[in-house]
Amino acid sequence: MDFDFSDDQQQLRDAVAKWVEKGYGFERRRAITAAGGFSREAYNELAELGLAGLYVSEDDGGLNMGPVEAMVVMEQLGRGMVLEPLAQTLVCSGVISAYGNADVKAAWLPGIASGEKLVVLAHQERRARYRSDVCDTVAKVAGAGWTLSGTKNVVPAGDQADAFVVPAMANGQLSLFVVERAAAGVATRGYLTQDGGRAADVTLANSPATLITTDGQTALEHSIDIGIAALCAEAVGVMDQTLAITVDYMNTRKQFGVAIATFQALRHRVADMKMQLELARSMSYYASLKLNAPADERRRAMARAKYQLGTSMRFVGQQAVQLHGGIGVTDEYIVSHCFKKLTQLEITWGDTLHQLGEVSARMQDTAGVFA
Amino acid sequence: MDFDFSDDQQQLRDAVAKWVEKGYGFERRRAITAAGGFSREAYNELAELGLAGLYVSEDDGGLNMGPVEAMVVMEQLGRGMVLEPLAQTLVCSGVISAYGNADVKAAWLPGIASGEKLVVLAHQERRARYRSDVCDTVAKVAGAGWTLSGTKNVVPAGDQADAFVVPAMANGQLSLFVVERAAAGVATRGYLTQDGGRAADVTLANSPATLITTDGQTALEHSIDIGIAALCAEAVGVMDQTLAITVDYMNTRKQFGVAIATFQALRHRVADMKMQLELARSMSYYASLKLNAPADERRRAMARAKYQLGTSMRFVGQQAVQLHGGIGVTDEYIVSHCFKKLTQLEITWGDTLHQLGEVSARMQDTAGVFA
Amino acid sequence: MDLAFTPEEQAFREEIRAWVKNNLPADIAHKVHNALRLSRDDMQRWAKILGKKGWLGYGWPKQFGGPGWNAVQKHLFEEECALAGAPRIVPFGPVMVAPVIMAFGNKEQQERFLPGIASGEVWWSQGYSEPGSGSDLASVKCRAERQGNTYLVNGQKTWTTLGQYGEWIFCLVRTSLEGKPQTGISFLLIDMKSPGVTVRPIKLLDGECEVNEVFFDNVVVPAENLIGEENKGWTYAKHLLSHERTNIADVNRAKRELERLKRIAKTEGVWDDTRFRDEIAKLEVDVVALEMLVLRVLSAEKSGKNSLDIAGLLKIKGSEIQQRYSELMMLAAGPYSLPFIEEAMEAGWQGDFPGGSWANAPLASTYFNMRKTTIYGGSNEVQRNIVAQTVLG
Amino acid sequence: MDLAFTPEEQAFREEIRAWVKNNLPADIAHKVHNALRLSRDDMQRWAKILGKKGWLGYGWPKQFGGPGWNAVQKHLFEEECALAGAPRIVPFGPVMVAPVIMAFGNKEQQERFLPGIASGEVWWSQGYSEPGSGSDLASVKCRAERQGNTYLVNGQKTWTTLGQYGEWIFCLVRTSLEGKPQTGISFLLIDMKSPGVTVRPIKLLDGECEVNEVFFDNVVVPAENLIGEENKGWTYAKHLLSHERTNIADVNRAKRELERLKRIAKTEGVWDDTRFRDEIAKLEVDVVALEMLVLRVLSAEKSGKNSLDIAGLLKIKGSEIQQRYSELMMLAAGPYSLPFIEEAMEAGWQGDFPGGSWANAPLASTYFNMRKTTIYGGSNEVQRNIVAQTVLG
Repeated sequence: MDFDFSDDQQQLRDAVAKWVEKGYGFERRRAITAAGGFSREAYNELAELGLAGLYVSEDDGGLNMGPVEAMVVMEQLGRGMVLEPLAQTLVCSGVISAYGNADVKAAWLPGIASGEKLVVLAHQERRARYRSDVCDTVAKVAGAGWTLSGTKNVVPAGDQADAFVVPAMANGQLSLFVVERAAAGVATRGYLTQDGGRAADVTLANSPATLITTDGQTALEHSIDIGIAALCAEAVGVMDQTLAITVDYMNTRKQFGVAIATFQALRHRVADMKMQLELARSMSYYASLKLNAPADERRRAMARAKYQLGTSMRFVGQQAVQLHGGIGVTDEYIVSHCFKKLTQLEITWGDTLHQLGEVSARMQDTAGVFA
Repeated sequence: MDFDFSDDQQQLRDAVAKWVEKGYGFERRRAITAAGGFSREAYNELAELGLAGLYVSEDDGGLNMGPVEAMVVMEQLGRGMVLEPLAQTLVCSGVISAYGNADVKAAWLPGIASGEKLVVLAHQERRARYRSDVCDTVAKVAGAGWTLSGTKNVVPAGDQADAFVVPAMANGQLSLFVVERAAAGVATRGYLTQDGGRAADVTLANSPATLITTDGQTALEHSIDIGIAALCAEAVGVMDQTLAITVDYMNTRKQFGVAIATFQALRHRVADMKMQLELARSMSYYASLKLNAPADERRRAMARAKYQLGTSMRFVGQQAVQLHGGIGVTDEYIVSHCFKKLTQLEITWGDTLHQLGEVSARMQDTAGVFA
Repeated sequence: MDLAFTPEEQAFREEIRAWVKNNLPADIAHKVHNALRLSRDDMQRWAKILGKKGWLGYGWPKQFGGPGWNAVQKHLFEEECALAGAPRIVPFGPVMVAPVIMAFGNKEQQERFLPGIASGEVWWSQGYSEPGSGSDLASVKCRAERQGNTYLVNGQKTWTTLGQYGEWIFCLVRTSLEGKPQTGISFLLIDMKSPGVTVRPIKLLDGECEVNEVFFDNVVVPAENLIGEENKGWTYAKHLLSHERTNIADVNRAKRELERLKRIAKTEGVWDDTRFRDEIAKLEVDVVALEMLVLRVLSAEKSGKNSLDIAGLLKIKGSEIQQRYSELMMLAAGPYSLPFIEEAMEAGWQGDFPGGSWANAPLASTYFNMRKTTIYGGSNEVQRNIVAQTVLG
Repeated sequence: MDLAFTPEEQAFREEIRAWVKNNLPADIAHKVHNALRLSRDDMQRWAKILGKKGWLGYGWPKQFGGPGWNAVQKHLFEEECALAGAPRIVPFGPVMVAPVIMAFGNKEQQERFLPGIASGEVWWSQGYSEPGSGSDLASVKCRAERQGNTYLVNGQKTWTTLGQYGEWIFCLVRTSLEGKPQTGISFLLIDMKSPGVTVRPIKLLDGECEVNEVFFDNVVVPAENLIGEENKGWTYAKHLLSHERTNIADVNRAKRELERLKRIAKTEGVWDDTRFRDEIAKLEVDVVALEMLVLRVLSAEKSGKNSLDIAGLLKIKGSEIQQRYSELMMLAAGPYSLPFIEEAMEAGWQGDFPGGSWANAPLASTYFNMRKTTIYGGSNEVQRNIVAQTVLG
């Protein structure tokens, strides 16, 4: 039991932190949103740091790192509220590494690691809400391969990505495929998202696809769990930054002749924000450290972690705005962007009520970090 | 739309308030608890004020008053945390008046109104929790009458009452009966309750019973709703008193050289208590004013009211203790008794989660005070 | 004690309901029912319809051309308008400045300004807040120097709601630096077309421009535009703020939005989900409890017997409810609330919103926007200070 | 970074587990697992068993006869004891006064007092709080006047937990009225059998007597019982309070009680009720999050690298969790938590509790009792002050 970071991990953190601080300021972020919510240039800079290959083996040109390193990276990206979806890269490289055959790996992992290929998960369907086992997209055998037909919504950077990991029903069984954006029958319609990033609806009409695995339910749940662990770390970064901004503001802003940081009712609110942040950070550690556990244990842990993170994010985001007062609801000042980011993160991969249901369904007689 | 009290209602309130203040002080209450949690003498004093006949027609010796008068009375009894279960008298006289035939009314209502007969509802069964439609007590035809067999738990003043209103299954249908405590086969085992009052388990073994109605489900739900409306008013009285005691204490008690009423975090807590009290008072009005509405509308209103009251009681009770600090958890000081009373009231007639379920099940497209 | 409205009140309600049904433009109601963007024209169109009927100043006494309604009648009018999907009346003219002009303005001012307010012709704005003033309203810095028959105004106001449409603005200005901050404030009416007035919209977190900064650079204002006495403006402003206004709770809108939440929950498939439905049920109880609280205040106002000093509670609970229903609407749509497609918030947009339900387009934006409700109009923290003061002393 | 305990730590845990299993009396564990009343004998029996093994002072360094465990080992010991149903170690001797005697007592005092503490023979009490002192500990009034080789003690202590069983008491006493309140306080050990010491139990809201008032009426205390220097007692007391004690979170007990809550929920038929079950699920997340917070602190203590100044958070969250599980247990039983039958809280009671489940007998009492947890040990309001100070300055 040891929560200290290794020297390598600290170096990784420092490298990412430096890029965020020097390379991804509020103004650049604002410009990226104004230009559509995604910058391939910024994504390539992440790839140049090696981050796109974090979960890719060294043979395929990656760093072959684990969930703790991913956590370290995502927390720093959270601090900068980076719009480019590195978490999606972790999810897709993770799932291809774990479930793809040699051909699929060879076809995709080197390109992902280099940043040349951006691959994202396209799983959201209208009828599913947050359920991973509801899928109306259909896969049909076509010669030696497959074709897919269906619609996926709110796919991160969906009209910018090079390919999608797509769940579809093949012979009645949920399976996972790769579909290239340039493939026949693929249409995308992109839009901004509430956090200033980008997503798209992706329509597939008999689009050629490569099978990753027919054990799609297992693989999709695993994908989502990789996403949740990454999101937890990202959220801690956002919250850490949000609290720091709020503390600065409270020590500067005066009302009735004194800094608002002197009002006890507001001080207690800050204590509660700190509580939520530290509980969240604890559960982010927990999520990353459980990501390689057996599926049942992993699923239970991710649901618990996301429940805590969702609770924390909502409280920290709302209170940060409230403590800022009027300026907290302006577009000009950064805290409203923190709040919107936290809101979107809470909804991503299933909101807090959904996670509560997952926790409830998975309760056992005993409970604890190790049970 | 008018929430002013009539002169008669104000006189009634003043009479009860006077009795509580002069006749039912903290020391007398404590002595009653020490002696078992129920005083027939005190109950008779309530009857002398006419209160036992509040819902009884004038022909039967009662006051023939309505829910608003009951509310006025119960609120004052709440202020004194009176242990004797007048609410039970309201419930039983109300249900006998509404559903009993002339013989049943003549047999019981005059005695209830005079105080000579204390009749309480014996409905709680082990398998039922808060459901009114689960009943294992069985009624059998015996000559011209009926006999009942079964066990009822936590019956208020169950070993002190003269008779019980008892739900039982008669030919597969929930029906309501009167059973005298002195009847054959009736056994009681009494005990204190958490609020310092008294209850008992009541066992019936082929005990002779008089039928009130075979439409027992309707009558039992109505009984419970009479009880809820009375309880809401009682709870407002307790909370009003609890807040006043807390405010007094905060303006007296010093820490770090100043009255604790000066600390902003505690002041905001008091503001929140006031909020809960006023929401509760509003919903107590609502409950009493809806008690004579059609059954569906009445049931929906009572669930809403009890949900609000439960929420308010828990918050006010817990915070009153917290704001008192150490002295708040002693038996000696009154506030802990307020807290225990509020706790018991929250559980009585179904706790807050249960009421939430009732509200949820009864939601319609539109909602409001009149819908 | 009686919960039901009197037959007269009920008849009054029916009359309002019928009139609103016949006179509220359907396109406007559609926007309100779906939180779509309202234009200046939408708002003013409805104001003029009300003005023509004599109901824009629905709280005005008869002597100034108002209907002379009591508190209950005003409430019923507000409720029928809200439930039918009417836009909220922009309050700065008829609800805020008009009562001050009636109470403290002279006859000339009353004759000059009230007709344009009553008809909905003239758009008024409010100039109270300044940068840094926040909850500390008396810290007014915007300067008005008397120079003969005029005032020379220099300074800045901010958070001026819908100020981009404003034609006139009523301002608290500093006319004296002596004494306590409150004593040197005056109440001045300023024509926003005057040279030196600049309005800069502030973009809010939902992307909309609802509030503005208003700059005054050597703006010359005729002294006849001063309301009441110089340096007494604080008194007039307080008079305005202290009006017992149950409408602050906005419970009628909450009832309408609760209905909308249920519609959205059904469309999104969470109406039958125990967990989500419970959250709606809790909100339903909140709304009913708030409505009872409002009715209690109205009854007290009507009878004059038991005044209830609980405006702070109405503001706190009302704003929390607004935030909550907007939050639940967004959560009902879940991932389908995440697309931010500005044009989809215009009525009649022909695009296909992700997932197919254009009703989801404004949900997140509304949720974001509603964070303001616990901040403005005296933050909820200030309201709790006030409530605590009444309870604890 | 690694979540798993090391093989050595795991082996240590197994050793503790096996020993506790073999040595914890079953009758005591039964009481603890069901919140039945523990007698003085129960508590002391277990203390002596631990003492014999050398583990009563489980936090002590080897030089004073302790096991010399690190933070993780101490945690594992606490966890295994808690999960097995051991009573909490009464902390006043081994956890509270002993470290002060070790750090600031002289050799004679160490030799005289520590053995009786380590063995569990001598029952110690704490004399800090006074009537009216509350969170303001430095306001000590209990007077100790030096008279030759003795102190004459007059005054009162209160909230003395289990003081009715106490043989010795360590007290903060006022030895000087000069300077700041903190500067005139001394740390004195007093034999409770001394003439003039009176203990009066305080009945609490659950009917139990857990705390006491202790009166000192011209009590003569040998000066050799003074720890360290006169007027330096505040420093010693602070040393004691500032010890990073993760045990304050009581997360191990929370895990045991969460299991019990689930058992009760099953018996009472609410385990399969979505609404009630959700409340348990929320608590489960709370417990896991608190455990992770505790483990983070332990890891920081073990490595000495990143000290975590979050004792306040542990206290706040831990106490809220204790209150919540006791609340949910009571609510699970619902109406069957309402009978107050004192004798049913004794193990082996032969009566028939209403509804048939004697396990329900102590539920409401425990809920009532747990209200203390957010008040004592520095109220949660004081803890929030402290946390805010670290964050905001």
